[in-house]
Amino acid sequence: MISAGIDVGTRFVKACIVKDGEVMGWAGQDVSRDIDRVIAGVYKKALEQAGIKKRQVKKLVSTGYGAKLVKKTSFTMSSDRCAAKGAFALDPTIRTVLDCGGLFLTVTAIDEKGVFERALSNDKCAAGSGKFLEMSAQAIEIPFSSISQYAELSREPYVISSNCAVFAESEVITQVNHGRNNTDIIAGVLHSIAGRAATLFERIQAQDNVALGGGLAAVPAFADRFEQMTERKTVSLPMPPQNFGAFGAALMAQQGDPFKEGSRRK
Amino acid sequence: MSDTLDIIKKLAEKDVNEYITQAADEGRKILGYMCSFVPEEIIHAAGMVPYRLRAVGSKETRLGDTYYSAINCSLVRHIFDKALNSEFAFLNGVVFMNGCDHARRMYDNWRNAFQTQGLGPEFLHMFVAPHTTSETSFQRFLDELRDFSDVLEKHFNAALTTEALQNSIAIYNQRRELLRGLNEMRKLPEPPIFGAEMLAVQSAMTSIPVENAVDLLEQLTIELQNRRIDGEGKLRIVLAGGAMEEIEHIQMIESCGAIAVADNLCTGGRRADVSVEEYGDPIAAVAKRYLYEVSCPRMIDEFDKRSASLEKIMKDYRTDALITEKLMFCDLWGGENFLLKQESKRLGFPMLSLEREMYGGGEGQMRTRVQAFFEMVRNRQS
Amino acid sequence: MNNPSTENFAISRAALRASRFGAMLSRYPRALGWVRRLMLPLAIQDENSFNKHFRFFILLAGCAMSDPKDLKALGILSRDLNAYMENVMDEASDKPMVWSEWNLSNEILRAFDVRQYVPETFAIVSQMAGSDAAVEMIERAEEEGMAPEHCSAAKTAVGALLANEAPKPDVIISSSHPCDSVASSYQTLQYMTKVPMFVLDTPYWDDDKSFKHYENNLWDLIAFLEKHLDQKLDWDKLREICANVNQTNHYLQELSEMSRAVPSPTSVEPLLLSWLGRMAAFGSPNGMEFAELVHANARERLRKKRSFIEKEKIRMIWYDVPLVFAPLFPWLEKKFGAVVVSDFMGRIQTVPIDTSSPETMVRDLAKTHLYCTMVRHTRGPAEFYLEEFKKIIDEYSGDCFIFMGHQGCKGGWALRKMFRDVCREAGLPSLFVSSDIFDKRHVTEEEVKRQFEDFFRSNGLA
Amino acid sequence: MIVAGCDVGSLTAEAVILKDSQVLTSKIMGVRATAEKSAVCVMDLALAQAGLKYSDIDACYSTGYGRQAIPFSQKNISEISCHGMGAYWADNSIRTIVDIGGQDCKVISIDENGLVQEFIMNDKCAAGTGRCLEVLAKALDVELHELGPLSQKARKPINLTNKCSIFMELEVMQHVYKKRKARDIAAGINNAVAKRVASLSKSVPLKPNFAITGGVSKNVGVVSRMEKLLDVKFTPLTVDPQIIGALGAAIFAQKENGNHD
Repeated sequence: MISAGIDVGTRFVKACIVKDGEVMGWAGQDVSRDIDRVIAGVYKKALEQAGIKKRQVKKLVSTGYGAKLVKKTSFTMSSDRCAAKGAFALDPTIRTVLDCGGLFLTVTAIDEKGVFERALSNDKCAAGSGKFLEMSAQAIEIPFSSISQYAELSREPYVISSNCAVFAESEVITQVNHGRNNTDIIAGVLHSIAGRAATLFERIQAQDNVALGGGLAAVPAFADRFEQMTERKTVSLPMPPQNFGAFGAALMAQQGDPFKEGSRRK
Repeated sequence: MSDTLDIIKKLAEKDVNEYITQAADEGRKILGYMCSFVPEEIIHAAGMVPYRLRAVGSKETRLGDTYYSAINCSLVRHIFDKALNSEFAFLNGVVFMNGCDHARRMYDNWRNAFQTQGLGPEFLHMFVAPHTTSETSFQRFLDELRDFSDVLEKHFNAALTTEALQNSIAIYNQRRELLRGLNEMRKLPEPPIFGAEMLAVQSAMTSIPVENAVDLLEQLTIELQNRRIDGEGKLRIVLAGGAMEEIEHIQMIESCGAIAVADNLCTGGRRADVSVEEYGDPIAAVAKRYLYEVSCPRMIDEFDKRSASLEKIMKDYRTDALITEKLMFCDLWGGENFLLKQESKRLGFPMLSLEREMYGGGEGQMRTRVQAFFEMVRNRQS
Repeated sequence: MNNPSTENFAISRAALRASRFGAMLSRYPRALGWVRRLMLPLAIQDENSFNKHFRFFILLAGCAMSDPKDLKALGILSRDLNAYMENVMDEASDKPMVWSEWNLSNEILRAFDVRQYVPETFAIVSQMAGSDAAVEMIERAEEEGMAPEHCSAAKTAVGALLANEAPKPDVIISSSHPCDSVASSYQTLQYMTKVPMFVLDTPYWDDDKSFKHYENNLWDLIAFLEKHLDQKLDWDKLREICANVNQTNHYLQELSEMSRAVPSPTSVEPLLLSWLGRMAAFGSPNGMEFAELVHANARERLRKKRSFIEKEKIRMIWYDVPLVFAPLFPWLEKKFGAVVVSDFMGRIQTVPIDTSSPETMVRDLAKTHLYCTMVRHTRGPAEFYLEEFKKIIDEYSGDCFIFMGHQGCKGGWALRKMFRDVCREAGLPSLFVSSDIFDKRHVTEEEVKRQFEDFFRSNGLA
Repeated sequence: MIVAGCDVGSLTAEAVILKDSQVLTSKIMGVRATAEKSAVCVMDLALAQAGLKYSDIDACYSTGYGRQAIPFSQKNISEISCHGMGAYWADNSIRTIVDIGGQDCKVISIDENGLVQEFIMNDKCAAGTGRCLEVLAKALDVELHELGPLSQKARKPINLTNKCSIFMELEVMQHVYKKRKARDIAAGINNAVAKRVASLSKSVPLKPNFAITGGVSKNVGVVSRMEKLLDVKFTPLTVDPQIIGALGAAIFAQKENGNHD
């Protein structure tokens, strides 16, 4: 059976086509004003990559912040659950998935059967999100793709603990004016975001093994710092971490009625 | 150059110091506490060393945040983070207080961490102080002090005699007298000490045994006799607010062209120089001092008194302006700021409110505000 | 800024008009029930200029209550509510005006010949006016320099004073519970009004000494009132009020216990309304009748094994109630069949008052005050919350726990981990939403709904 | 006498050179890696344009975020004082200045000599700043400078309720997704920012005449909304609002160093 998953996040739209649990194709793109076109475009690209026609897709499931924007879905599913599903399918030893997205950090605990146990999100504050990293990198003129290289050069990370992402940004600028290296600043920003992720991790009392998902997880320096802080190894999975959500959604679609699984009601 | 001042400044920069380690080595128990209403004399009379918990040295609140949320005060988050990092392992007990909602919940959280993670120490006590100054409250407070003494006696197997309490009161009064002496000197046109340094002194004094504090303060008093800060062209300001530990923050304020000559900070000089009466029933004397003299915004029926006392400070120390310092999410100082602002309009003194997170940076914005404020004060004066 | 309205009580008057209209409608409960049912699907949609009025109507017509009998009870309650508002606005009256804090149940005040105003409830009153007045008042207070971190109820109280929506007080009664926000905002209210204020000191523990201390405080309060109002407390009247309170509490307590049944014959709404009644109708004959009626209705449903909502699927236990998102309850009901079976705000747990002598009355009033909702939990150690919470989990067969955290409640947020631990041990899924009871600016309705939907989905509840 | 002022902000750096109370030249450029570099660079440009050398300048004062790091300045003055003085110099009837910059906004009340008497600066939240507008404009997918004209055409402005600018962005996106008209969203954004600044102004005595400076003053939507909310009219300034800070610094340099003529 061929199914598709579309993950409409706060920063990116991702689509994934799956056939009997195997990925056939996937695509991703920035969100923009014309979200419908972005979604359609991403979906089309994924289909092209998979080399199949739209009508061959039996079921489509959407997830993420804007899950409802996807038309003709079989059902929508929360992103924490999809990310967990995706990660577990790739590696059944996974018990915890930390999804580090554009604005939200979510950690999900699953049991040995891959059944969802519980999930937690960060406090309503953007200072611990991918958005904050993006804004800071912009402020000190580091391209997002080379954040890790810069961060590795830092000897003395400057840790920013401000609660407000925009104010934190002006703190970044102040530090630049004080002659602080941009390497130290970006390392500090990574440190503070990793700190927030680690707090969540602590809160859910995470079990091994751990997988990181989401756009932030694609920044190696972030993953390193997170590992250092929590003194745990994260498992690297054979798929770009941004894609877990869409992949998980596609798997959910294959499974059929999703609500039976893990239901607590008798 | 003052050697003692340097020693004291070093003490303020760290949480564990040789005096505390020495006291512990001599077998004295160290009891941590959280708030200015906790009577140090009673702890001392039970043969222990009261030690005020500070956030100093804390870089982040990662572990603290597993308990507290982002709308809780950064001071308690830092302190609890340190606790969870076993940085307060040298304590034999902690006394919490219903000072504010953030701080009093640490009693709950610490107990939880004790049960679930084995976070020491075992002795965790909630000390309750009333929010009003009525006779009824006084009687209740008196009772609470007696209960507190009993608890200490029982748990630590100590004998808390009237005589011991009188002695403790005497030595704490000695410390207060010395602080009073320093404060007198700060009234001079050329004070001997910067506000930032004075904050260090005051912070350090709550982190060492009182006997050492008295010794150090005596030396400091002598050394400061000949020390003068050129006050020429500098504004004299008074600081008011809740917990304040960041010496660099006050240095920043003073570097904008001012000397902080007085303060009403929770962890600074707030009524730190008001003595306990040395006659009559010592417990009642302690109760009087703590209930009526530690005027903090948590006391609901005392704003007029607080305002009058601030006005008196401003007059006695001939200050030009008031800066209030508030930590984010502090309801009590949020309200107090509002009231003081009204008072500043009524009485005509310039006032600036600063808000910050503990060790939270933001110096750039803060400096602009302070500098502009000082420029404004000068404009108004000329 | 917009010119402040010069007319006093503009919002309160609008609220009163609306409330009278609601009371009028509830005379035809059956018809109202039908209209409500037909209009509900519109009201649970997002707020826009078009359906704002629908939602307002639904709110007036009893929020999520659909049984005509319950709507009739609401009509009875609204009589006292209207009287309360009329009294507040009666500037010609020569009776002294007493402001008394939200959480203080006010039997003692009623035994004096006074008018009474509860500053924080302005937020609820303004909601009844069908406007965003609460947010306006909050903004007003913040512009004036009030701390944004204060509880939004406290900010509304100050805003109402600034906007000439509050009557001029002669005396103020406050206390040190439930939080710092109250302790701080009453200093502000007193400063702005410059009238004598009495503050009750709330004890931390639940022991004899604590109760005695609070009892002494009540005696002080009586002395204070007698002195400043130049009246004597009417003990006979107090006895009568206490007797009514006992009855009312008995009904409401049983009502909150009835939710243990599956399906639940009642929900949080009647209890919340009783809470509104606390300000206007506590110890009054109408208040008692209301309690009696909602109790009887629920018992009837219990007997017939009928549920309060149409199809009960999810049983929720709530921490705090988002009053600003009142249409959330009908939405949860319609979309997920979710019903609130227990919550910390509406739950009544108290002791009967022994009316045999003034001494016994004051002694037991002290206890009832300290057992009053919110006060019971917030003033002391975490156990005050958690022990009750564990009991609720054991008894109410809840499917999930919703911590609708409120920005003013720092003490509650500081206990989040422990709440979560309890949930985990009990295997109860929990959702923590950061919101505010009166301030829509904190989080949008859409966002809250999204979180609910995700949560129910993730946990296989929907 | 020749004096100069240099303003190194978070996004741009400006230099102004005055000769005998007349603006000789002014320069604006984007900031460089450090405040020092920005200052030197912009001053070099200004000097080159005026055909002067550093030694020709009798006094130079600095202001802005980077004010402490500027090597050639004799004194640094807060941007609040400088904005007050600069606006006053441009029009001496001005008594209240609303400055909405990139990272902060401030309302300044000045006396009849252009000196600050009272001021307020946002410290609770960054919503209500240029940066916030920038983020929201990006979410709406329009250029920052288009936001003003676009909002003027709005018929039913949306209501942005969120307090935090980052979450406001999500709110904007939601409206975009719901196919609300860009002009209505733009108006909603401008209104939200204007409202934030207006409520800030409440704590400062608002005395006429009023001026608005800073980058956001170029956004007609915010400005007209502010005028409505505060019930005031802003006096247009003859000087480029972006150089007001540097201008103010130069005037202070002149006042404090010139022979009192």
